[in-house]
Formats: sequence, structure tokens, C-alpha cells
Amino acid sequence: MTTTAVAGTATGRKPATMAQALTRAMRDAMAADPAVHVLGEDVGQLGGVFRITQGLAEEFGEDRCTDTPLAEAGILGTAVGMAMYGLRPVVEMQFDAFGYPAFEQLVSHVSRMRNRTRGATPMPLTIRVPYGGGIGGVEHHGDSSEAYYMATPGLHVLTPGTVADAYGLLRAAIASDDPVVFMEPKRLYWSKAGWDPERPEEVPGIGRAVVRRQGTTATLVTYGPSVPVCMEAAEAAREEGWDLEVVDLRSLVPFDEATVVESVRRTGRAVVVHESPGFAGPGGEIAARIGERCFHYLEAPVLRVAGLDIPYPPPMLEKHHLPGVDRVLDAVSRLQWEAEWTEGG
Amino acid sequence: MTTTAVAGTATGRKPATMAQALTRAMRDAMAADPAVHVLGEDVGQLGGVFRITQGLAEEFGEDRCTDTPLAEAGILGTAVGMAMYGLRPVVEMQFDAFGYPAFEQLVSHVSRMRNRTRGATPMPLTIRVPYGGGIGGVEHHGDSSEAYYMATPGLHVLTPGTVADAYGLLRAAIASDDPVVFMEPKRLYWSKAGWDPERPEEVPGIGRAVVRRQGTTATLVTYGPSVPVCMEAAEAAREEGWDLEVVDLRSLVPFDEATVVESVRRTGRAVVVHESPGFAGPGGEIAARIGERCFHYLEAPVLRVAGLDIPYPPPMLEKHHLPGVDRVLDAVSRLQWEAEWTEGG
Amino acid sequence: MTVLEQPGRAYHPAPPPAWKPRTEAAPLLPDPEPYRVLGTSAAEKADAGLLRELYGALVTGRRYNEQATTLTKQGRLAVYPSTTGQEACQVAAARALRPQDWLFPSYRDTLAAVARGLDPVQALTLLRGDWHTGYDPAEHRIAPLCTPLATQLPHAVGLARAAMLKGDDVVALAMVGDGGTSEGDFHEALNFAAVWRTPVVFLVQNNGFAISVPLAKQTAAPSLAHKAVGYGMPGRLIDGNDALAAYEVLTEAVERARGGGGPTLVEAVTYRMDAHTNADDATRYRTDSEVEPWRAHDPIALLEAELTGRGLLEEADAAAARAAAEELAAGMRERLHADAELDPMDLFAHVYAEPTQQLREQESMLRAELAAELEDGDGEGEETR
Amino acid sequence: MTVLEQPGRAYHPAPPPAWKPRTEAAPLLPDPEPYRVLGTSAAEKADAGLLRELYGALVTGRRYNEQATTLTKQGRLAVYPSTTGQEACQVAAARALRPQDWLFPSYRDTLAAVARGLDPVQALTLLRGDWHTGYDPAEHRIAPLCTPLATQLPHAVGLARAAMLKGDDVVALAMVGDGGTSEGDFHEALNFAAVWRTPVVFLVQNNGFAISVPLAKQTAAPSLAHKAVGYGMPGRLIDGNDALAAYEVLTEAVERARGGGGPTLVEAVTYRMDAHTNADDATRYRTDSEVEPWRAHDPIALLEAELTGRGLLEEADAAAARAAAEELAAGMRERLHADAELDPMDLFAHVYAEPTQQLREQESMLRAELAAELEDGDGEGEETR
Ligand SMILES: Cc1ncc(C[n+]2csc(CCOP(=O)(O)OP(=O)(O)O)c2C)c(N)n1
Ligand SMILES: Cc1ncc(C[n+]2csc(CCOP(=O)(O)OP(=O)(O)O)c2C)c(N)n1
Ligand SMILES: [Mg+2]
Ligand SMILES: [Mg+2]
Repeated sequence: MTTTAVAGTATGRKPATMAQALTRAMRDAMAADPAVHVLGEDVGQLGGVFRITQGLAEEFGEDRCTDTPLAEAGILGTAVGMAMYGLRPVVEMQFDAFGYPAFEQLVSHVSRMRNRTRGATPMPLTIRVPYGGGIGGVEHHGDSSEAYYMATPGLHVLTPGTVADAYGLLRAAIASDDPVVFMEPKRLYWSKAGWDPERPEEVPGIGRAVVRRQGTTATLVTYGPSVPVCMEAAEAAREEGWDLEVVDLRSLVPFDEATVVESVRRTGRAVVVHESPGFAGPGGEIAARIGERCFHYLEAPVLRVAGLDIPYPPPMLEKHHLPGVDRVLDAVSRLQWEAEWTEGG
Repeated sequence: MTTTAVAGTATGRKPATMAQALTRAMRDAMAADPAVHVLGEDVGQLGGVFRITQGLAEEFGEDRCTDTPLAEAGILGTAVGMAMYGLRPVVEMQFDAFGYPAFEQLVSHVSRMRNRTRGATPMPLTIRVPYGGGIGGVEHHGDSSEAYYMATPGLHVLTPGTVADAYGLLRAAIASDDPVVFMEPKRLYWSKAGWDPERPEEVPGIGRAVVRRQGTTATLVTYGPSVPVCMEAAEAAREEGWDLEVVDLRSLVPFDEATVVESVRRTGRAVVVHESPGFAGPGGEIAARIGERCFHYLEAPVLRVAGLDIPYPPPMLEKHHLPGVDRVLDAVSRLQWEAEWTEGG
Repeated sequence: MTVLEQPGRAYHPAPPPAWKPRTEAAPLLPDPEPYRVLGTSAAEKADAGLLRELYGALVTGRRYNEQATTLTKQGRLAVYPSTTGQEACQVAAARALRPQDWLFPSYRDTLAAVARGLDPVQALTLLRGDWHTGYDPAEHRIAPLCTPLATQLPHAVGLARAAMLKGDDVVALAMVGDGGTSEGDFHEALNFAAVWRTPVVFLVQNNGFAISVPLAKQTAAPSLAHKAVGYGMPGRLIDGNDALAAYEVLTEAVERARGGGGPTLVEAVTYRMDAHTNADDATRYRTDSEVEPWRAHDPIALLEAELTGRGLLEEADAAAARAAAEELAAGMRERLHADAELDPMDLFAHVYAEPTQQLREQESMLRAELAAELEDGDGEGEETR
Repeated sequence: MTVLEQPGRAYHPAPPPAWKPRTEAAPLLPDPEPYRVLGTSAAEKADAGLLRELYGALVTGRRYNEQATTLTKQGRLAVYPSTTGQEACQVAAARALRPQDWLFPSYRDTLAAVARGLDPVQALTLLRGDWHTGYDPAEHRIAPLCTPLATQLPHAVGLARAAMLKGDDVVALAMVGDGGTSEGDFHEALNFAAVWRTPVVFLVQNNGFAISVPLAKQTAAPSLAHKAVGYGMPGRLIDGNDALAAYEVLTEAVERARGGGGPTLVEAVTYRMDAHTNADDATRYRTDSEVEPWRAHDPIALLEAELTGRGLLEEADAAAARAAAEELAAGMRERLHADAELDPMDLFAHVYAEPTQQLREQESMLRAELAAELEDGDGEGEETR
């Protein structure tokens, strides 16, 4: 992927990595609104195992950035109570798979409280979930759990694919009056890109996809950790004479159908790319929707390139699981560019 | 729907309702294999809140059909341990939404134990989940949670749409060496149909869809509580001159792609029908797969008729949420039967 | 290098360096017997006005339970979990709180909400089936009735902590059943509360059953109140049918919480006289002989005996209490026999602050369906076909 | 009809009918101070052979920790959570069990598995990163190392119950950290175990920290062992660096469990000398002065002092212990420096007994990819591009 390292330093003032952009987003949100409280395991003095909350306890005190006992349902459950009292909790789940103990609180309360009370009790909660693989983590440290959250009405699901979006989307998430599951692609934490920390205020808003790369012959629809993969694939595809468009969804819920549909109608072909297992994963919804709304524009079936339909593999094998550039290009090559086609069994 | 009430009585010997078929399935499984143990809240003396375990504690003793303390993670977690020691636990989750506290055990252990141990520790567990609405239940008593389970590699997900399948699939689930989430459409519990309790041994096996009704002009793909709805819709559609095929999936995982693809390639049109919310629901996977594998056979986009993208509504409003015959017929009517078509914005 | 390699090094068996108990256990332990006041000399110190007030609330509470049960039989409520026999807990929980405090009821505790002043029709909205919550929680400082057991307990802790951090004088009282104490959320909530010293009172109504499952299959603890010591908070064991004991102990716990003393766990021993709900058949798991002794230990009878024994209750007072109860019941009948007014569009209005595009499309669909039904003249009462 | 309407009815303040404590609380409470044996006269009763055996296991354990840490620095393990300082707990847990018993280790407890006889390479498979579990649990009666905290505890209860129902003489010993006690699964597992009287021993290694979070932010309880009383099981508080105390109390608890006495909760007070894992920087949350006092309370030093003080350890014995430890370390080095042999097709082989059609398709895809890579001659060590 073509990335431009920013001329920022590694200090809080001039974040350059996605991790630093996220820290900065929380810091700015906490400075702007005393209702914003951060809580989770090890978020205080340690600054979180990924150091995303680094410095917050120091700057805002331990009452604003609080180490909790080790219990995810308790963390999210108390955050619900805090939100009922008007606070804006930002909860950190230490890893994707450790969000599962909080699933009942998420589904039965966080997602439903506004609806349950006919709007009287909104849930301005942000739940930060470092997700995905590629960092050599052992079992339970590489899950992509976004399909669960997408299937839960009442939640928003955001995920940045770039450093700039990490800042902007997290600010938007914290500002939202609805609960946001904020999925942080952990293998992009240390990525640097052309984000100007001097102008961090550009917030793309919730529910807006972006065309990351314009193209004419096919659309790659993707998000989060697969954004750089698709960008790289699009570059590589030029050699084959394909001019690929890359749509970064950024927001899985709300889903920006208009941007996706517009792109695919124009290019006539689409590949959906994500790291989460394919079966009943996010790509199902996206491909089905493209199929429905772009039917008469499609020159080929909508294909999906996804993680394998397996539990997240051990570090030494994860490279075989992750959808990489080659698999994306392979899918593109199967988009029936020839007049003659045969359909598989 | 055309149903033939069976000449069975309401006794244990001759079950006639789906509830009774399920009880019979567990009873027969317990009689056949001493490793089969039932556990859950109120499953003992009470026989479960839906009376599905009625008589089992009496016949097999409380050690084989056990009232547990009130803690779903504990129930499923202990069942995991029992399975590690060679038992075949059948766990009852009292209602769909009360399965959520057990989500971590399900995703992190039940679904992964075999894989984790390279096959050394299989999980022959059945998790019975009464699901879906239409019975006037209050909040948390009408969820359709199958999307979560489908998105979890390592689990099988079965759901009967008929009384006969209830028996056969539950026997197959209990016999399976892999964990099965067995989704029981609670509003069909009291349905009666042409099942001969004298010949209950016909087990369709796991992973096989069935064509419930043959037709030529379009395929309805459905499962569980929506099977009778689709059968009724197919009957009603005859008046409009449509001859609809109805595919009952029975098994959501493994997914019987062959049966679905064969049908849709033949009819050229498909509507996927389920009660779970549409967005990122089971229909996404199904429609995407049809779109991919039947692309050149399709005369119209694959449509989905599903529950609304909302938390399950209160009893007095649930009729507006549930996909009924009219919505199915409406979708069928939108399958671009005219030569001219316009595509919605 | 091991010690062995250091010749001459003395061996000082020191205690593990960091060990000290974080708090003394003994003061946290509950009484060995449930605490009672009524019928003892301690009751004589109680304010007569308070006793009469509690009595009136109990009588109204009993009538409320009866009326709700009748309405359910008449099909006006979808389901009703009765608190007949548990009125003392319900009333005491409500009365122990000040206006600024919050109540976190479980699905069974509609009476506590009503005793706190909530309109019964609002309290019963969930059980009637027209919406999930019938009131604005913040307005009444009553959290939504909570069906997933014990999940409301961390909410109470979080809310109390938020108030504490803001410097507000607010206590949260959270109710849970004996069955609910087995859930992980119970454990996590109590632990958070104790570690953070949040102003929360946990009230366990031990009514003997979780649907059909008796307490002996739920716990092997000496009492549920004994769980408190494992969190470092005091446990109190009380006779939950003794309205005065319940009121006293809960009030004390609320006081303690506001004074910065942290949370308290109160187990109120009571009994569920009715079936689990109208849909349940209690004869499947308990005999009438088990229920019988509890009839003699009825919360109303206990308080009434105290009052009459001490000449504090005139027939006129009792009549007034009954009249107030009847008035409440009449209002329930009148208003719950009327059909609920429902707007199907509410289904979409509150999923998010702003509906998604998908929801807007579904809203249009339903609007069109309703319009078509109206045209066909069969809009009302039409079932999903 | 109320009592008031029954003139003349006597008022008998009876206790709540069903009340009796299910068990006496006092015998369940832990000692106020962690139980110690080494350095006291009680230690003199201990079998010298046992002490030497424990000593050897501790020395090997320490060496194992050092070697694993070194291998991690060398990139041969993906991550290593050390038990340096906790060897007495690890060793005692393993030694307290009989061959037919089961060990349920947490992610940190590879040493306990090794002390039970598991090949270190198998024990370290998870942490090396070639597969999730490196052994057949049933063969060794060691459950997979469990990463999601406290989730292994209900497994232990279920397994022990299954064995009990089958009439097998099997005890399960489950290990968890101080942090893990805050999880709901801890609560649910202990409650199930107590209600069902399953033969389980719960060993909490309280090593002072959950990553960076100190015990004081984890609990306000007098001790973690005090949690036992809330489940109706005995709680034992022990010095986790005293190998003999740990061995004695765990053995006793195992005995009790097999005798039908039900579960026990043991809190072993110890200290995590190293950082949480190699990836952690402990200086961010603790000073060296906090760690210092624990160096004097080292489990090996304690036992060594006992042995040498009583003349039970010759230099030859110590040398033999060191030699055995070095042998283990050498084996680890040799075998873990070799590259793991991996079959990518394993990714599909064990998801289900029978792969689904989708998995078979994905298997073909990967097989084709690998074949193509091999053809391109760049198969090995190729990163996902
Ligand atoms: C998490 C969860 N699991 C199961 C249920 C189903 N359920 C409703 S009430 C009940 C029994 C509750 O018993 P208890 O906590 O003692 O309260 P009580 O009904 O006696 O007031 C059960 C199992 C539920 N509501 N929530
Ligand atoms: C359910 C869950 N939540 C979070 C984590 C991440 N995590 C790994 S170890 C750890 C701390 C564990 O502390 P403790 O239980 O005291 O065990 P120790 O590490 O001290 O052995 C945490 C939070 C996890 N593994 N599982
Ligand atoms: Mg109860
Ligand atoms: Mg620890």
C-alpha cells in the first residue's frame, strides 16, 4: 500500500500512528466533554495493553479513566448505568474475543435501551474492540467479531481503515447518542499514513462510506484491516489492465448503500473483501444487497474474499487464513471477463 | 398451510405436536444411550417452561435430567466439562434471549474444542434454543438468534419446520459428534402435522435441505417458523398463476447449497424468507450464495423477506414485524415478471 | 543463585510480604437468623405513623396483586408475575428510598415501582404488551423492569458510581431474586460495587423458588446474605415478611451508602404465594403443605397484629386502607380494560436517534401496508396472515 | 379477608416457616492469616522424601521458567507468561493429583502441566503458536490451557460431575488467577460445584496482579478465600510460596473431594516476579521496592532453608536437582529451536468431524495456492502478501 509517513513525532501532540490517533481522539473528546469517561481492564496506569489509553488517567484522573475489576459483563453493565445517568462511557474490551462475556449486556441492554424506553434513555456508549489477526496473537486474540454486532439492531458498528478515519470516526462514535461498537483493526495500530495531526478535526461522520481509490472496471468493497490489502491489490491489478475502485465502508451499521450501489452500477463488477469468516459474515449482507440493487448492472456474480470458515488459527498458520492480495486478485480474475463462461458445480 | 392432524393421542407414546415429538426424541435418545444427559433451568420436575422435557426426570432420574442453578454460562460450561468426559449433554436454554449469557462458552469453547485439540476432544453437545416470536411473549421472549450461531465456525445449526423433522433432526443432533445449536420455533410447538409416531425413526440427517413443495416459477428458501408461512403463501400464489417451490433448509449449518442452487437454477427466481431481522441476518448469506452460484440463471434479483431491523417488538405489535404471507407474496410479485422493469433508486 | 550457594545465610521465615486482610470479616457476616422486629419489644420504638403508612401500602399492594392477576385472567395483561406474599419487601424497598434515589426493579417488582408512586398502568406496560417500558426512567428514577435476570445489578452500580463521581447524593437500590443470585452478573455487580464503594443497596428477595427450582438446588450457602463477605460488604439477613424489619434495614443500608459506607447486600426471606406467573402451574413442583405455614406468616397479618395488638389501628384506619386499595384497583380495571393506544410506527422511531436508510424503507413498507389494510376496511385486529 | 376481620385471633409471631441455615458458616471461613508450614515445627512431621521431591520440582520449575523466557526472547515462542515466583503453587497443584485426576490450567499454568508430567514442548504448543493445544487432554488428564479467564472452571465442575455420576473416583483441580475471580464464570462454577457437591478443588493463585491491576482494585474482600462461604464450601488461605503448605492443603482438599465432601476454594498468596508476559512492561505499574520483599520469600529459598536447616539436603542432592533441571532446559532448547512441523491442511481437518462443503472448497483453494507457491519456488516462509 502506498502510505505517506506523516511528519509528526511520536508524542501525544502529534500522533502519527493509528494507535496515537485513537489516543488523541479520546483525549480530545475527554477535554471537550466532562461526561466522557473511559473504563476497562488495564486502561489506567498501564494505558491499555495496546497503549491506546496512554496518558488519559494521568491527564484526567483515575475517575475519568478507570481500571475496572476483570469482568467484561460488569464493565459494560456498569457503563450502561453510567450512561443512564448522563455520562458518555467509552469502554475498552481488551481483545475481540474477550468481548463475548459482555454479549448479553450488549444485546439485551446496550442495543435496546433507547427503543425499550421510547427514546427516553439513550445509550451514548462507545465500545472499543481491537479486532482481527495478523499480529501473531495466540488463540482468542485474533477474532473478527463484527458479524455479531452487525446482526444486532440498535448498535452502530464503525471501523477505520486509515489513521485519519481512526481519529475522525472515534470522535464521531463518542459524540453519537447511540451505542457504537468501534472495531479497531489491531494490525493497523502501528500503521502510519498521511494524517495531519495539526488538523485532526476532519470527522467524516457516521454512516458514510468513502471511495478510497477510483476505478472503472470493478469495485472492491471492504473495510478495516482489509483496506490496505485492497489498495495494494488495486495497484497490483493495474499490471493486469484492471482499474479497480476501492470502497472503504468505514461504517458497517449504518450501511452506506448509496455509495456502494453507485460504484458497482458504474463498474458492473464487485468483490467484497473482509477478514471475518465468510460464511454468514458481513460479506453476505453486502453481496446480497449489491445483488438486489445492482442486478441489471452486474456483468458477473458478486464474489466474496474472506477469512476461512474456521476458528481463528494459531499464529504460524494465520497467513493462510487472512485474505491477502493474491486472493483478491484471483477473485477479480474470476469476474467473467471473457464472453464465454462456465459456472462451477 | 395444508396440515394433516395425525391420528396420535397426546400421550408420551404417540406424540402429535412438535413439542411432543421433541420430548419423544430426547426420551428415545436417552433410552438408547446412557451418555445422553439433559440439563437446564426447570427441566426436571417441571418439565421445562414449554414442557419439552416432561417426564424425563421421572423416567431417567434427576441425574440424567437435571435442574441446574440459574446461570446459563454455568450450564453450558459444565456441559462442556461433561462432554470432555464422554457424556452427550443436551442443554436447554429457556428462551432465545437467555442464551446470550452463555455466548462466551459457546463461541470460545463449544465451537472450538474439537479444533483446538486437533480432534482429540469433540463436543457432542446439543443446545436447544426455543426461538422466534408469534406467541405473545414480552421483551426478551421473541428473539431469533440464529445469525449469531451461523457466524460461528464449529457449530452446526439445525431448525425444524415440521413435526417429523423436529423428531428426526433432534435425534440427529444428539447423535452428532459435533455441537449442534438446535433452534426450536416456539410458535410451532403446538402445531400438529402428518407425522406418524409409530414410525419415528426416519431421520433426515444433518445438512440436508428438503423441497417441501415443488414448483416451477420461483423458489422460496426458508426454514423454521417461516416454513408454514411459505407453504401457505405458495398455496395462495396459485391464484395469481405462480407455481412456487418451497425449500426448507432444516440445516443452516452445514448449508445444503446443492439443493438450493438446483432449485433456483431451475426456477430462475428466489425469495429468501425468515423471521430474524434482515440486515446481516441469515438471508444475507443465502441470497449472496444464490447470487454467486446461480448468476446466469436468475431472471430477477434475489429478494429477502425478513423480520424488521428492530429489537423484537412487544406482543401487541409483533404482527407487524413477522414476515407473513402477504409480504412473501408481495416479494414474489416484485420478481420482475414483466419484460420492462425499473430498478428502485 | 540459590540460597544453598550462599553459605551462612540465615533462614528467616518471614510472612508473605504483602499480606494483610483487606477488611475484617466478622462485621460483614449476617445474623444467623433472619432479623425481625414485629412482635418483639423493638417494634414498640417504631413510629406509629410509619407503621400505619406501611400497613396502608401493604393492603394496597395486596389489592394490586389481586387486581393484576384478575386482569391477566381476563386477557388484559400478557403475563403477570405476582408478588402476593412479598408485599413487605416491595413496599419497604420503595419506602426506603428518597426522591432522588433510584430503584432498579426486576421483572417481578412492578409493585415496588407502584409503591414508589408510579402509575400502575405505566408500571404494567411491559406485562400488558403494548411497549417494553411504560415510563421515563429518569423522571421517576425507576429503571426499566428488567427481565434478563441480574443484568440490572451492574446498571445500578454504574448509575450510583456516575452520581457519586458527579458529587450527587443519590443511592441506587437494586432488586433481584434468589435465582438471580446464581448469575454471573450478580457476582460482577457486587464486586464492582464493593471495590468502588458505590452507594448501592442490593436486595435479594428470597422467595424460595426460581420458577420451579427450590432454593436448595440454587445454593448451598448458609444464607444468600453470606455472599456479602466474599465481596467485602456487609450482609444482612432479614425476615422479608416483616415490613418494619425490611424498612429499617433497607433504610439503614441506604443511609450507610449515602454516608460513603459503600454497598450492602440484604437477603429478605419471603415466599412466593402464587405460581411463578399466571402461566405457571405450581402444583407441579410444590405441595400445598409447603405453602401452608407461610399463610400464617403473611406480611399483612404480621403488621396488622402488631398494630391491633398495640391499639394503633382503628377499624376506621383499616377501612380507609381498604378504600384506598379499592380505588387503585378500580383505576386499574377502568384503564386496563380500555384498549391500549398503539402506533406501529413506534417500531422504527426509537431504534436509533436517526433511523437508518433500511429502517426508513421498512417504515414506508409498513405505512403502505397499513394504508392498504385500512382501504380494505379490515385494518383493526387483523392477524398476520 | 384480613386478620383484623377475625376478632379474637391470637398473634403468634412465628419465625419465617422455612428458615434454617443450609450449613454452618464458621467452619467454612478461612484462617485469618495464610497457612504456613515451612519454618514451623509442623514442617518437621513432613516426609523428607516428599520435601526433596518438591524441592527438585521447584528447581526444575524455575529453570523451566527461565528457559521459556529465554526462548521467547529468541523468538521461539510467540509469548510467555512466566510463573517465576509461583513455582510452589504450580508444583503443588500437579503433585496433589493422582493419575486419574484432572488438571484444569489457566493460560499461565504450563508449568503445572509440566510438573504433572507433560512434555514441555507439548505444554508450550499454544505459546509457540503452532497449534492451540499440543496434547490430547484425555490422555494426560490435563484440560487445554485456557485463555478466556475463569471459563475453565465450569468445565472442571462438569467433568467432575460426569465422573461422579459414572461412579469414577476422579477429582478435578482447576486453577485461576486473582483477576479471574472477578469473572461471572468463577461465581457460576463455584456455585454449581457446591450445589452438586462435585469433587473439585479451586486453586486461586493470587499473585497480586491482573496484568497491571493490583489486587486492591480487584476485590475488597477480606481475602479471596472468603468467597467460599458464599457458596457453602470451605475456604482455605495459604502461603502460596510455601510448597509444603500448598501441597498439604491441596492434598487435603483432593481427599475431601474424593470422599464426597464436595469442593474447596484455596487461595494461595504468591507473587508474580516477572512481568505479566514478555510483552509487558511491569515498571509502568509497580516499583522495584514492591517486588523486593518477595525476593526474600522465594519458594525455592524457603524450602531450601528448611531442608538445609534440618540437614536434609546434601550438596549432591542439590546438584542432582540442578542437573535434572538443566536436562529439561536442554531438551526444550533443542526441540524448540527446531522449526515446528505444520500442516496447513489441519486448518480444515478439525473444525467438524466431517468438513462442510464450504470447507472442502476452501481446502481445495488453499491446496492449489500452496501448490502454486511451491511451483514458484517461494513456498516456505512466504508472508501473506
Ligand atoms: C438470564 C435469564 N435466564 C432465564 C430467565 C427465565 N426466567 C424468568 S424468571 C426465572 C426465575 C427467577 O427466579 P428468581 O430470581 O428467584 O426470581 P423470582 O421469579 O422468584 O422473583 C427464570 C429462570 C430470565 N428471565 N433471564
Ligand atoms: C475473559 C478474559 N478477559 C480478558 C483477558 C485478557 N487477560 C489475559 S491475562 C489477564 C490478567 C489475568 O490476571 P489473573 O487472573 O490475576 O491471572 P495472572 O495473569 O495473574 O496469572 C487479562 C486481563 C482474558 N484472557 N480473558
Ligand atoms: Mg425466587
Ligand atoms: Mg494475578
